[in-house]
Amino acid sequence: MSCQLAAGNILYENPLLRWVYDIAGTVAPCWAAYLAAGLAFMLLLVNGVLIGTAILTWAERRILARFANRIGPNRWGPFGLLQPLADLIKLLTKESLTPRSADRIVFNLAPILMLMPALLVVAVVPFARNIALADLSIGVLYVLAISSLTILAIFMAGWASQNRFALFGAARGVAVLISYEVPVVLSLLGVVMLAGSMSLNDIVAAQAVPFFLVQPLAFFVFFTGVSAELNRTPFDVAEGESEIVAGYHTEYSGIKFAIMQAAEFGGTITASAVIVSLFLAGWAGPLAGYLGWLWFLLKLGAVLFVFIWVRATFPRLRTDQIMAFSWKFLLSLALINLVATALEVYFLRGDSRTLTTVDLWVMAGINLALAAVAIGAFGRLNRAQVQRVRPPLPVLAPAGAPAGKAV
Amino acid sequence: MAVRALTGQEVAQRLEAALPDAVERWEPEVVWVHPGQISTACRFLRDDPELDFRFLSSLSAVDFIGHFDLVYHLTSLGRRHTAVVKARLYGRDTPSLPSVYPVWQGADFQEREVWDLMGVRFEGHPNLKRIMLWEGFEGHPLRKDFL
Amino acid sequence: MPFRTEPMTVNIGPQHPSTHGVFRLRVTFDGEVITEVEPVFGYLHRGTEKLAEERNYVQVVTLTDRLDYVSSMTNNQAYCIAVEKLLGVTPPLRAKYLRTLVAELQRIASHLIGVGFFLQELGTFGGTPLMYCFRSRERILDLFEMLCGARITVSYLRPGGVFSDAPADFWPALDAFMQVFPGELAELEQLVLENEILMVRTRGVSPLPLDVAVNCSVSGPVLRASGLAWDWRKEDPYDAYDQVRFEVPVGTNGDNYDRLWVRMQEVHQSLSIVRQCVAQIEPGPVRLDLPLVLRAEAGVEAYGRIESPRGELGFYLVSDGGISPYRCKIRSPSLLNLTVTEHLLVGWKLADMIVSLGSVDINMGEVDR
Amino acid sequence: MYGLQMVRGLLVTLKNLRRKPFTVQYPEERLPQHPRFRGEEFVWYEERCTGCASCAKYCPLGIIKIVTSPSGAALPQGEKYKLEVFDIDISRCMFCGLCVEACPYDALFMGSGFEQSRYSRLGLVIPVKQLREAEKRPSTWFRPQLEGTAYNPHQGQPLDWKQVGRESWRWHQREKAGMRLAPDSEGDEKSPQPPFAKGGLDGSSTGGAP
Repeated sequence: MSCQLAAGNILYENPLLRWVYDIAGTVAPCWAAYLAAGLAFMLLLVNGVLIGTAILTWAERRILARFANRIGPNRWGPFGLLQPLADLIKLLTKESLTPRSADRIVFNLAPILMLMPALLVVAVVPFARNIALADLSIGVLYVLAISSLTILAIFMAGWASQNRFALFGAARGVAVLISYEVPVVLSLLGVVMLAGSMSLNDIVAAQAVPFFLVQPLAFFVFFTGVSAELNRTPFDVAEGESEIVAGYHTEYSGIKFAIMQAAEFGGTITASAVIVSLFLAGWAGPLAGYLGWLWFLLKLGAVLFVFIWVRATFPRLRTDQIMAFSWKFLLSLALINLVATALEVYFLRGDSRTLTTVDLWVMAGINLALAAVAIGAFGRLNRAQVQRVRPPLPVLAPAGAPAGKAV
Repeated sequence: MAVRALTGQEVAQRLEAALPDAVERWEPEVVWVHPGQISTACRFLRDDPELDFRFLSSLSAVDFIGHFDLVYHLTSLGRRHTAVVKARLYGRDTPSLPSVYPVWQGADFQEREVWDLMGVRFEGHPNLKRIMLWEGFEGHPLRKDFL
Repeated sequence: MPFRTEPMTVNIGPQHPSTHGVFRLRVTFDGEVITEVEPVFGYLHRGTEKLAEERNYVQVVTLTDRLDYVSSMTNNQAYCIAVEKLLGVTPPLRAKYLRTLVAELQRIASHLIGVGFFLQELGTFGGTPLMYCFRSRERILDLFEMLCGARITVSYLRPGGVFSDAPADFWPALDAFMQVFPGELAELEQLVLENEILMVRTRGVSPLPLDVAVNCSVSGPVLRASGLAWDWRKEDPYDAYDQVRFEVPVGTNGDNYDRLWVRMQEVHQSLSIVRQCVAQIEPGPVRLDLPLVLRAEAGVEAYGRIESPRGELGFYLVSDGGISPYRCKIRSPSLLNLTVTEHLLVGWKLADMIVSLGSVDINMGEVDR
Repeated sequence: MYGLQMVRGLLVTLKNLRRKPFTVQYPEERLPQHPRFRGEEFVWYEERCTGCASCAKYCPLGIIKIVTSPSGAALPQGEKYKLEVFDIDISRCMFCGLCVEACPYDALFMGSGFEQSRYSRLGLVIPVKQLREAEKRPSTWFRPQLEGTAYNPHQGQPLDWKQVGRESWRWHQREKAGMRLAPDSEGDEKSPQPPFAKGGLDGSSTGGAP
């Protein structure tokens, strides 16, 4: 017995899934084979993200350490590669505490709810040509909707802990996340307009010119917004380890803490994957038919590196400054980008109803200039506060005497 | 330009002209002030344009068994001179004198410290409680009879 | 429509990542805005003043190491100057130069710690600037180990000089440090000093008016950041400070940025002083021939003060003719700089609170003594 | 402005990414120690020690315990007591080196170790037996005569008691002859510039550790 798939089906397009489907189809009914193929891919994805999380925790610590002139974890395994395993074992064997005054159900539910979005979003990300769990026609919307669920988890964690630092963290986290949803959504509208579709697969396919060139403002806004939503430096006020101890996960320990950390790093990976798909042309590259996954991973690594680099360099902003940055600066940029893109698409597309590569390059030129002007103009708003204060004092050098007179 | 240490005589004469009954006596480097008058004397020392002691460097107490000496090291940042003012308190049970907190807020923690460790009360200090030790600690450790 | 919120009291500390030791602030928040603040300390109280009454004059030097444990040299210096005033002796010239030199190295090390933790509190995770600061500080501590066999609790100074002359290989090592350090300092400044995020976080935040600062007995870089060039090294030169030339950096607004800026500039000036000391130092004895167990006349008292990295550090010693001080009062700049906590913090946000506290650069070892 | 300084900051960190780490892996790699390093495992030369207890009296913490025999009997000055106990409780030691400074006969030296961690505090008391038997690598802290010979305890050979004194072996001859050592009359020609405090016993008899 062999089951046949329709040509438009995602399973048909995806060689990996079709392979599972074909094998399962020989022994089971078609619906079961369909289910098996889907589950197999889900298993792969979930574990892939979790293993990626483990690798990211190691890589982040190593790279942060090297930025700070340290060595980083290097005791277990070659280059300390087994460190995540050691961390995991340590956290698993620790007692999983629930504070007495905490709201038990909400407290224990929060970590699970937190990990969910990170794993769900990855379903629509195309890793290589035709390799994605689902090619939703509303992919971008799905990503935005699911990733905002994190707000709920953060607030649940902070509220249920009955700890004031956690409450601070939760309140800050919610404020920041809600503020940044707006510019992030608006910035993606330009991308959607260019691609003419909300499906991530179509968006990747539409990127004859990577969209970070065509949409520099949107890329800037989205990247910044995503770092804020992920609570990454310089927007990590919800954790703010120097101020509110550990923010919303102050009271978490043991496996619950591990899940929280996994959710955080997993979220970073997923968000980077989305950035790669939306702005860096996803798996596209030379020999994309065979090496698409490699290109995807390389771009993913590059985005993650930038995240880590920024984290190693910048101090944290204050909550109100973060909100002001979102509402006064990023929102304006996103709106400018939206209007400009709409006009450009309208005029450049002409009668053919499609955008050619030349059109994209023209738009890239216009938008880069626009980005420079816009950032410059809005950057002036903060000028008074960031001006150089005064020149350094003169330093007197001794007249010609060599240092280190041996006496 | 080096800071000059005012002699006790200079300070005492200036102080006596304004507050006749404040000064007890003076030594080459020290002015002794009646403990009851310390707050008014210090206010004068701070506000007088020629003395101008707006900066309280240090406030300490010394336990001489028979009496406590309160020592105020004053500095004038504008006129660049220093002076030492002292007040002698007799009695070990409840020695007390007016607080100079209203004059210099810098006396806040130092007076609390003297109360905590020496057991000298400062009348008029808004928040006179123990600073280094916990409330309920018995005795004042820097006294010579504390073991 | 007025939005009613409920005040919330939070204990920041005694165990908190950014309180510079065991220090507690009882803070009442309205939302994230501070409405009341009360510092509570004493967790590190070791009774140094009482202990000093039980030890002879040289033994107290080891106690002073442990006051402000990130600048032991200047603590030693303040104490030794007080004892020398008490005894009426003056150390030899070479000892004075050595003291000035190590005090300035210590000032650099201490300011690096202050700046590094200040940046850490601003939230540079991974501690990158902090590690850069520690990297440079490590070189200074190596020099201290070469000088006196210890890195933190140095006990290098003695009443009447320093315990021993610098070893022969100290001078080339110091020279190597002076070659390397300016580059590292420039790198640090490039990383932080004009960073836009740092500026919006610190400029205009928690300004300290000069009159409040003076009235609250604030001293050191915090006072200078508020706009008064008051530096005991200039005003009452001790040791060899009358032989060297340097500028006193002064801030204008007394905000967090000014306090950071003043510290960074002081590091430059300290480097300059070290260079001048090395150029001027001459061979000679480094320690007076005093007996091991010192005695001052009965009834004598002395107040020795220096400009420590944190401000005016004074030792008020009273002698009763015995071998140990009858009373040893330590005027600690960290404690008195905390007097302005309320002026600094009320009306600012939780995040600013941590940063402002860091900009005052307290050291709990010195606050609690 | 405009985030340009932030870009400069990013370049600084990027530059440091390529640098060699400044930290070292402690048990495998070690930083060089300097000869004056004040460390654990005090070096004590019984041959030079008279049992005068200057070190015990001068210790700010009172952690040196000395029992001599006949304790109590007044010996002529300069005579050597027989030592029964010479224990150093390094669990409370703060390595200030004042005991070394106080020793008039150059019998006690700081050590150069720092790895004496133990599971119990009792294990941190160095008994006289261990002091006698330990390998003697004295620190040059407050011992200018060792510094004059450029001795490095971390590389050089363990030193014999005859090699470490300010007067070298001649002191031993005088000690044998029952003569008291004059504090700094002789043997100082080898020591370099800095004068050090007189190692007189005059004051320390009244100096007490609490």
